[in-house]
Formats: sequence, C-alpha cells, structure tokens
Amino acid sequence: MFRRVLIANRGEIAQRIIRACRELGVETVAVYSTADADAVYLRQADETICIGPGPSAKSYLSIPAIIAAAEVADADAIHPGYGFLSENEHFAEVCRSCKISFIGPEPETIAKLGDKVAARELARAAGVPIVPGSDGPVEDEAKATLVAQKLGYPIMIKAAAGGGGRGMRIARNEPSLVTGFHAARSEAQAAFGDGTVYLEKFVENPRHIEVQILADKHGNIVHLGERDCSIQRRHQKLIEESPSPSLTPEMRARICESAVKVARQANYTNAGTVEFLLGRDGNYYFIEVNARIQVEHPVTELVTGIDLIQQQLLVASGEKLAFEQKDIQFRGHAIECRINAEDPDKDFQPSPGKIDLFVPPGGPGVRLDSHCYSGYRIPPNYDSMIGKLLVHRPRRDLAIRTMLRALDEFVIEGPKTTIPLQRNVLSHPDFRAGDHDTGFVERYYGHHPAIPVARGEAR
Amino acid sequence: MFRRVLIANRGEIAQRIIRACRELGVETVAVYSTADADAVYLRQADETICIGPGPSAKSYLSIPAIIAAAEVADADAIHPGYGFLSENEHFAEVCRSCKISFIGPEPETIAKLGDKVAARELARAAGVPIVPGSDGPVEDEAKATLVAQKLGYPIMIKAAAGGGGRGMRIARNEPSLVTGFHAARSEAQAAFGDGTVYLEKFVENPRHIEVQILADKHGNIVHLGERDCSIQRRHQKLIEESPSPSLTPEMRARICESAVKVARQANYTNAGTVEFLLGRDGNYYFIEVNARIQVEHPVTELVTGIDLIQQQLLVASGEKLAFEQKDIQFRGHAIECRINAEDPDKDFQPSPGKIDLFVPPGGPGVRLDSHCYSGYRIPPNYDSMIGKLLVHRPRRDLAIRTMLRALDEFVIEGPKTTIPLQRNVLSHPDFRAGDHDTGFVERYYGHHPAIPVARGEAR
Amino acid sequence: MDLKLIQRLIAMMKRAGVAELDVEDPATGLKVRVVREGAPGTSSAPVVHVLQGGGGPAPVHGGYAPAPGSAPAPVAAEPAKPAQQGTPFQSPMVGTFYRAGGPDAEPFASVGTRVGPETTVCIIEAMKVMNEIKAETSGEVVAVLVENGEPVEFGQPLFLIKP
Amino acid sequence: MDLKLIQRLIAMMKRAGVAELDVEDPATGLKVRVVREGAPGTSSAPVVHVLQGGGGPAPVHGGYAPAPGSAPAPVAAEPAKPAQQGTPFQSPMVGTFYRAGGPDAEPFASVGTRVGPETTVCIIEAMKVMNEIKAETSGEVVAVLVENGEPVEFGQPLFLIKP
Repeated sequence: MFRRVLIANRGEIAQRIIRACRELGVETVAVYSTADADAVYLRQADETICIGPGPSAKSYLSIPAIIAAAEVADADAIHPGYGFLSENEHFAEVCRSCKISFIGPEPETIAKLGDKVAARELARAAGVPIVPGSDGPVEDEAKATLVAQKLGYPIMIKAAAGGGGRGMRIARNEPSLVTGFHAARSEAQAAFGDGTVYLEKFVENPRHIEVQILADKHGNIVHLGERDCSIQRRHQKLIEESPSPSLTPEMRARICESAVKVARQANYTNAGTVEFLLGRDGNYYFIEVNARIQVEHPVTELVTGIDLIQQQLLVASGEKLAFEQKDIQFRGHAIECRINAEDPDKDFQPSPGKIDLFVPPGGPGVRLDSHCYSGYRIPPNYDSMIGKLLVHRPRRDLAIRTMLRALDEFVIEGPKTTIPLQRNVLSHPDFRAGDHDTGFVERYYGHHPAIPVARGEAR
Repeated sequence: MFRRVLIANRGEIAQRIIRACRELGVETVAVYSTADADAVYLRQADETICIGPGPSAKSYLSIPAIIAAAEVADADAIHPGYGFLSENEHFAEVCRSCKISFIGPEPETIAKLGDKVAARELARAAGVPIVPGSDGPVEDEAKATLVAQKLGYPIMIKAAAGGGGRGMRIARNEPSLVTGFHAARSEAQAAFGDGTVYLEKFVENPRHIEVQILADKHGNIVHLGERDCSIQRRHQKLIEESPSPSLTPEMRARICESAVKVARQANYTNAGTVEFLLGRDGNYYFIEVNARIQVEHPVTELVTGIDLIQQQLLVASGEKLAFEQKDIQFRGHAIECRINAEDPDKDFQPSPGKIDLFVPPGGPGVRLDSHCYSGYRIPPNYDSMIGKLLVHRPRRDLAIRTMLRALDEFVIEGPKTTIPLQRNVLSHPDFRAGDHDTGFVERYYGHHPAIPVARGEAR
Repeated sequence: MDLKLIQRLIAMMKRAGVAELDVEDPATGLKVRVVREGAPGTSSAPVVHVLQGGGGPAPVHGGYAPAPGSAPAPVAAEPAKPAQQGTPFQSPMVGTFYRAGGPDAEPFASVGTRVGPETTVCIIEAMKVMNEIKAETSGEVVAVLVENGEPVEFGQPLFLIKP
Repeated sequence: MDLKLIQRLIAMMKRAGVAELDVEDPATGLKVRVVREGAPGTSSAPVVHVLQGGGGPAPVHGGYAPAPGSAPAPVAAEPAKPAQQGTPFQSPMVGTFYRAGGPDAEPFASVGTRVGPETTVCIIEAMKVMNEIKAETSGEVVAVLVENGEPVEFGQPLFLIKP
C-alpha cells in the first residue's frame, strides 16, 4: 500500500479521498488554491500545500504545480478525483515518468477511451451493442448525407473529442443535417482543436444506465451493478439511483456483462464506469467509458457495501481484488441528489457565496458527502456543488420518502440551491412509478429547453 | 396508522421521532419548553406547542401540560421517547383514559417491569437465569447476613425501586454488608420514597449485553440481536456496538432466546430492551427490562436495516409485525459513540453553552443523529448529549477505523466533549481485541472511580 | 418576522383544506400569501410568500413549519390599533382559551375592562378542567389577542393590559 | 493564531520521530508546546497546547492538522527581530527553495543585500527544473524567512524586503 498520497483535487471529492486514506492508514497531502485556503476539510490532511491562485488553470489544472507538490511532500501516489486532471493522459504519463503512481487506469487506456470513435470500435470488437452510426469519422457533407439516409432520421452529429454537449447537433431531416454537420465541426474545432465528427442514430428519450467496474492489475474485473442517472438537466445529472427501476434481472445481467466485456477489451484497471443508453424498446447501446471515479460512486457503495475509493487505492498499489463477482451482494435501494448552489429562478445559474447557516440532514438511512458548513464561502472559481445527499433504504418507495424527508430537513441559508427542483422530481408520480427518462426534467421543468441529448456529461 | 402524533420529548430523540413520522406520512406535534424555543428541529414538525418553562418538572415532565397539548393539537397518539415520562406508568394510564395511544407497552407492563423484584421473579418464571440473590426483599440486617453467607461475597445491595446507582452498595465482607444495608435503605427511601432493598451476588467486571425486542399486539415477538454496552463511565454508556465481540453464535442464540422468553412472560408489546450481565465464565444473568426505546437503538437499526421508531408506531397502531424472526438478517458491525458536552478535565461535568462551529462528520459508513448546529446553545436544563455518532462497516476492525476517522473530523467549537475519551478507548489494544468489560473505562481512565457496578443505567 | 403566525396559518389551511390564502394586515403592514401544493401526500409542502412592510417577496424554503419561539402576532377578535400600548398578559398554561364562563355569558374581560390582581380574565381548559385565570395585576385591558375557543400555548400573550 | 506554523511543527516532529516539542518565540510572544501520542498508529494524533501572548492554555482538538490559509510565521535561519519591517516577497510557485546556485556558492540574497527588479534572489526547484526567481522590486533584504533546501508553497513569504 502507498505510504503518502497526494490528492490533486478539491471540495467534497478531496475530502472523500482523505477519508478513504485515513481509514486505510495512508498519509495524505492535500493541495489547494488560495481560493480554498480556509476550507475545513484541509484540516483532515496530514499535510497541505498551496499550489497556486484561484483559477484552475494555475492550480488544480497545473501539472507542474501538482507534480512539484508531490515531490516536495514526498508522495508516492496521486489521486486525481474527478474532473480537473482525472482523465488527462498526459498527466498520467508525467506521473509515471516521475515514478509516482497515478490512481487510475494506464495513460494508454485513458487516451484510447478518451477518443469516442476509438471507444466505439473497442466496444464493437468486444461484441457489445453500439448505437448504429457512421463506423468512424465523417469527413464531408456528402458522406454525412449518405450515412444518414442509411441509418434513418433523427441523427446525432458528434465530435470525436467531444464532451459536455459541445460539438453536438441533432438533425431530423437532410437540411438540418447539412447545417448541423458544419456547425458541429467548427464548434468541435474551436472547443477541442479537433474538428473530427461522426454520426449516430439518435435514440429518443432513453434511459441513462451506467455500470460501475472495478479491475485490478492481475486481470480480475468485476462489475458493481448499475446506476440509473436519467434525471438530468442539460446533461447535468441531478438524481442518481441504484438499482435502476427499468431493468429486469435478465436485462441487468446482460448490460453488466457487456460492461465487463468493454473493460476487458480496454485492458482496464482501477475503477471506471461504462455508460449505456437504454431505449424504450429494451435495447441498450454502449456510449462511452468514464476512466475515473464518478461523482455518483456512493450510490454503488451503499448498495454493495464496498468502499470504492479504498478499492481504487488498493488496486492501484498492486493488490488483487479481495472478492469475486459472486461475492458481491446488492442490498436495498440507494438514491443520490446532487445539491448544487444554483438559482432555479435564474435559469440555474451558479449561486456562490457565503453559507450563513448549514444544518445537514441525518438520521437513519442518510449519508451526506459535503465539504460545506456554516460560514463556508463557496468560491466562484469552481463548480457549484454543495454536497451529495444520499439515502439507502430497503425499497425504492421507502428510499424516496427518506430522501424527501432529508431534503426538507436540509437548511442552507445563503445561496439558492437545486433542492426545490429535486423535491418536485421525487414527488412526481411518473418518477415514483419509475417511468422517466433523460427528457424528464426538460419536459416537466425546463422553461429553457436545451438539446435533449442523453449524455450524462463529464462526471 | 395514527394521523397525528405528539412527541413528548426534546432534542435528538424528538427529531428522530419526527423523522420516522414524516417517512410514514404521519403528522407531528412537537412540544417544547421555553429553553428549547429556538431549536431548528422544531421546524420539521407540523405543529409546535410551548408547554412550559425550562425546568423539566414544569414542561417535559408535566403530565397535565403534555395531555393538554395533545388535546388542543388533536393528536391521537403520544411518543414519549426515552427518559422523561417514557417509563412512567401513570402517564401511560392517563393517555389511555384520555383515549390517546401511548406508544409503548401497556401501563401494567411498565409497572411490573419497573419493580426490580417483580421483574426478577418474572424472569425466573420464564426460565431465564438471574443473578443468584435473596429471592425477594430483605427486611432486616439479620436476614441480610444470612443470605450473604449463603450466596458468598462479594454481595450487591440494591433498591427495589432503584436506578442510576442510587440505593446501591457493594459489600465484600460482613461488616461492610451491615453498613451498606442501612445506607442503601435510607438512600432508597430518600430517593424513591421506598426503602425496600434486596441482595444479589456481585458479578465482577462483567459485560453489559442487552437484547432488542420488538412485539406487536397479536402475540408476535422477535429479537433484533444484541448490543454490547460495556464501555461505560459511572453507569453512563459511552460506546455501544453490535454484534458483541464476546458472544459465540451459540451463546448469542441462547441469550436472545432468553430475552424473547422474558418479553413473552411480561406480555410485552412495542420496542423494549432486555438487559443481561455476561460473566467472564460465559454465564449470563438477566438484570432488567427497559420498557421504552433506548438511546442506542440506531446500532440495531444499522445491523438489521429495520427502522425501530417506525416499527414502534406501526405496532402501537395495532399492525402486525411484517416479518418473522427468520426474516431478520444481521449485516456487518455497528458502533455508536454518544458525544456529550462534558469536560474531561473537570470530572466530566456538563459543559453546556453555545456551539460556535459545528462541522459534523459524514461520508461512507457514517450516521449522525444530532439536533445541534453552528450557533446552537445547549441549554443547561437537560442532559448534555450533543449527538450520537454511528458507523456501519462490514467488520469490527473496519468499523473502529471509520469511527476514529469520523471522531477526528467532528468539529465542535465551544463546549468540551467526550470525543478525546472515546478516541482513547477506540485506540486501546484491549478494546480493539474485544477484550473489555464494564470496568474498562474506570480501570484505564478513571481518576475518580465510582462504584464499579455493571448497570447501564436509565437509557 | 413572525414565523409562528405563518405556521398557524398553514396549520389552519391544512385542517380546513384551503389551498390558497392572502392576508393583509394594515396595522402592521404585514402581507402574507400562502399556496399549498396540490396533492395532500406525505411530502406536500406549502409555498409561502411573505411581504413585510412593503418589502420584496421573500420565499420561505418549502417543507418547513417555521420556527417557534416568538410570541404570536396580534391577529384576533379585536384587531390591534397602532396606538395601543400595554403589557402582554401571557398564558400560564397550554389549553383552550375561553373569554366567558359559558356560551351565553358575558366575557370576563374586553377592551376597556378595568382589572385588579384577583379579577378573572379568562378560562383555560386543560384535561377537562376549567382553570380560572386571574389578571395578577391592575390596569385596563387595551386588547384581546386570542379568539374565544382558540388553543393557546404556554407564554402566549392573551391580552394587552395598560397599568 | 498561526495554525500553519503548528502544522509544520507537527509534520517535522512526525517525520523526525520527535515526541515532544517546546517553542518559545520572544519576538511574537508565541509559546507552543506539542506532545504527540505514544503509538504511531493510524489514528495517533498530536496533542497541541498553544499559549499566545501569555494567555491561558488553549488545547486544540486532537487529531486535526490545523487549517492552512495564513502565511507561515517567520521561523527561519535568521530569526526575525522585533523592529524589522519590510514587504513579504512571496513564492510564485511550489518547489524546493535554494538560496544559492550551488552547494558552495554564495547565497543570492542575505540580510542587508540590496536588490533590484532583475536581481535573482533564490532558486526554486520544481520537476527537476531550477527556476531563478527575480526580486521584481527594489530594496534591501531585511529577513530571510526560509531555510536553504526547504520546501515552499505558492504564496509563502520567502524574504522581507524594505523598499
């Protein structure tokens, strides 16, 4: 096991990693920007190092600053968390060249899975269904038109290097395909420095189902069941749960087995997530692999009882998985609400600033992962997440009740939050019946509809 | 199910009951004294009623005030919590005469179990081992001496109406027996208005093992496993856990079966706890029944996944238990630390006052039941409990690590707390090995040793 | 802001099945608007908007009964007039407030009634017992703050008495 | 109170296996006493007592590394004198601080050295690169706040420079 781990992240996930390290008896080095200097979670680290000013580019995204901190603190491993440098293959390579363990997959795996076209090819090679599409990049308008005719409309135009909905267009007929093709190309070029696009059949109002994978360096790969993240607002996940109310045991077995196949094909190590779209017809399609821990990982921790961050540390240090697929038991139902500091009355703009009073919910079945407290000032530099509120109860209906109770208890005075929206969704008869998809939020609460794309983005 | 429940208590247990009611869809009426007027948990109730000034006798212990509140609020049931009126048979009788359901056993059961001599007789009749003793009250010095000779020293002299260590003496020889007999009698007379005492063989350094019972009004009784509450300081429980590290599966089965026998013999209904002493030799003895919910009930909730407060409401309203003994599964290991506002440097005197900063721990495996928050002022009128910190992990060693991590995270600025003592106990090799008993705290940390009596008192 | 008042309004609405309520009190400038959610499910919660002294709308976080603690505002049989001054006479117990000894009897105390320490000012019923409440002071009743038959809690102002 | 200083002391003690430490700084009146717990287990935590300006002992809650945020106090090669005044020159990066270009070379800057904007005052090594750090201001060095070879973080004061 590692002796001293540097945490190249901030906020709740930095705190989460510190917790895992402490429970494993591993020392921690927390790096921070001047904007985070007063955060209480830093007290829990064995050492803290200021690596730069508030803007991410000069602190949490600065590879030289983080590597230098790891060197002066004598850390033997780096946990990148999610976001920031977590899926940056160059960072993973620098770690390797500096003889610091990167807690995640190998740089080559990150690179391969980061290229959406290559990832699609990989899934196809593993025998896993993918959304019918162009089988590679589409170079010009003529080819795009041809492919679209073959697949049938609606069609999705996507950037190979894309993410976050950028470089993405939906076309419902030929004229909009031509316009969308050029728009997506130039947007992708501007955003990612790579204008390569490809086409896919557009699946209307699908479910977002993702499967948690865990793999050691000895060829052992297990899945930890699925998460249903269909409740999204503009590709931003709002509510995640496990198990998915829309999978039969037989479908679950198939989709989870598909995820393991993809991971095996990619020589995947460490924790990762394989994302799928599930159509109303019961067909599912591979979308992509998130080669890192995800925001919503605690949902899986609750139903499996397995500490995913501890497992990341264990397998990264070379240990074998201590359990096989058959040892993993799934218990009860877990739901997560991401509580963000956003103003629902102002189109969900971030609402940073001081939290005057913070009284978190608690009691039976409730878990909270949050770095906030009364008097904490949410810096404007980073994302607006206040915390992740989770519940674990024997059944889905009971979990929903506990979540509503916990949301009602949560006192956050100061910033506006997403809590009212989440209360509404959890109270909605369709959600309660498990009859919802990625278009749910826009359909019922979206005054400003965005592209209804079924992509749980970024995290 | 009840429509509207009045909660005749305060602090964390009032909050806990509100949570259970909300999750069941039952309305709540919270009563409060002027000392608790600003407590945030009151916001979670559907209605709040001030019933009197700070002193308990004029508010939380005032039967007329509470019944009047139930009448004006039109409540159809009262949950007494723990402490205050929870084991007051007169209060349970008044509720019955006012046609308000008392959420607990029948008044006759409370009365019978409240008399220690009667409870002992009841256990004996059920065929459950009791500490060898005088088989009833001991009226005079001569009889005391005779009984003591038969049982052998050391001998415990106990008040029939006793509790909290009052009216209790240990005698290691005849002279101390004579002195102790008279002292116990007059102390019991003064404290409880009843000077009746009895004798018991004194079990040295036992474990405190208690079994959680749940019984409906249709004759169904189940146990929910045991709790080990051996870590006590002057009869005040500090750390509770389940399962007990000192029971073999076979011993566990026997002791839990004994608890069910006692409950059946007492015609017990609702939630209750049967307490036992476990000797170093593996013999166990019935001590008493706590005819109410206990502070440490969440320990059992974590390992069984059963919400005990919800069950109390369900069975009190006449529903049948929805599960049988064989359906109850025990999972993992749970530990509770009672965080009290007490000053370890001043002989654990209560340390009430304002909490300037309150940053509770969270993350995987952690549950917190607390009514406190930054800016909360702990009133001097009541007990000094800040909250109950619980962890649930797959194994005992992992649970201990998580608890240590959580204790370290807990920021409570203002009052002094018991956290340093609990950290010490959890770090002690004997505790880690599961090799501890009710004398542990006094032995290692007791600068002011009290009577080393194995009684988890009051709650 | 008087949260207790809003809590009472919500409780009243809930019991009476009222969906929407507007209150405007010219005496204090307080404007309250309460809209309860549609379905009476377990987690339906009122939406409350409060305007005080002509300020902007301040939506209160849904799902909470507001905090108790402050004494209820004078919303009662005889609305308080701005010029009124007096010492609040607080309820010594929880129960139901009655202004008179019987349905047809004259109220013990009304605005303008002069009282002495032994004057009965009201009855509070608790556990079927009619408790006669004495004024314990001398003065003139300048306001009656609670309706006949309304529940009162400990410490709740019942009258304003000008010494 | 300078929590960062205490954090550093604890980290130093931990690495060096020191059980007890007393520091008294006459310049600031700060007295620090740190006693680490016996066994070096996973949750051993230092016990810290801080006396500031002669006040009573204020035990810090065990088990925490103190919060960062404030700049470290001047505890260094050349102890700060009470009368010293100057502008802190802060580190522009994380790395290892070197006062000279080599083991036997003269320090770039010592107390009394006059510097200009282009004067190299130290080297900070990060990722095997030796970064020459310029003074970016003119003045006289009145204090060197960091030991040669010591790690420094972003924003940490390295020198006091009197304009």
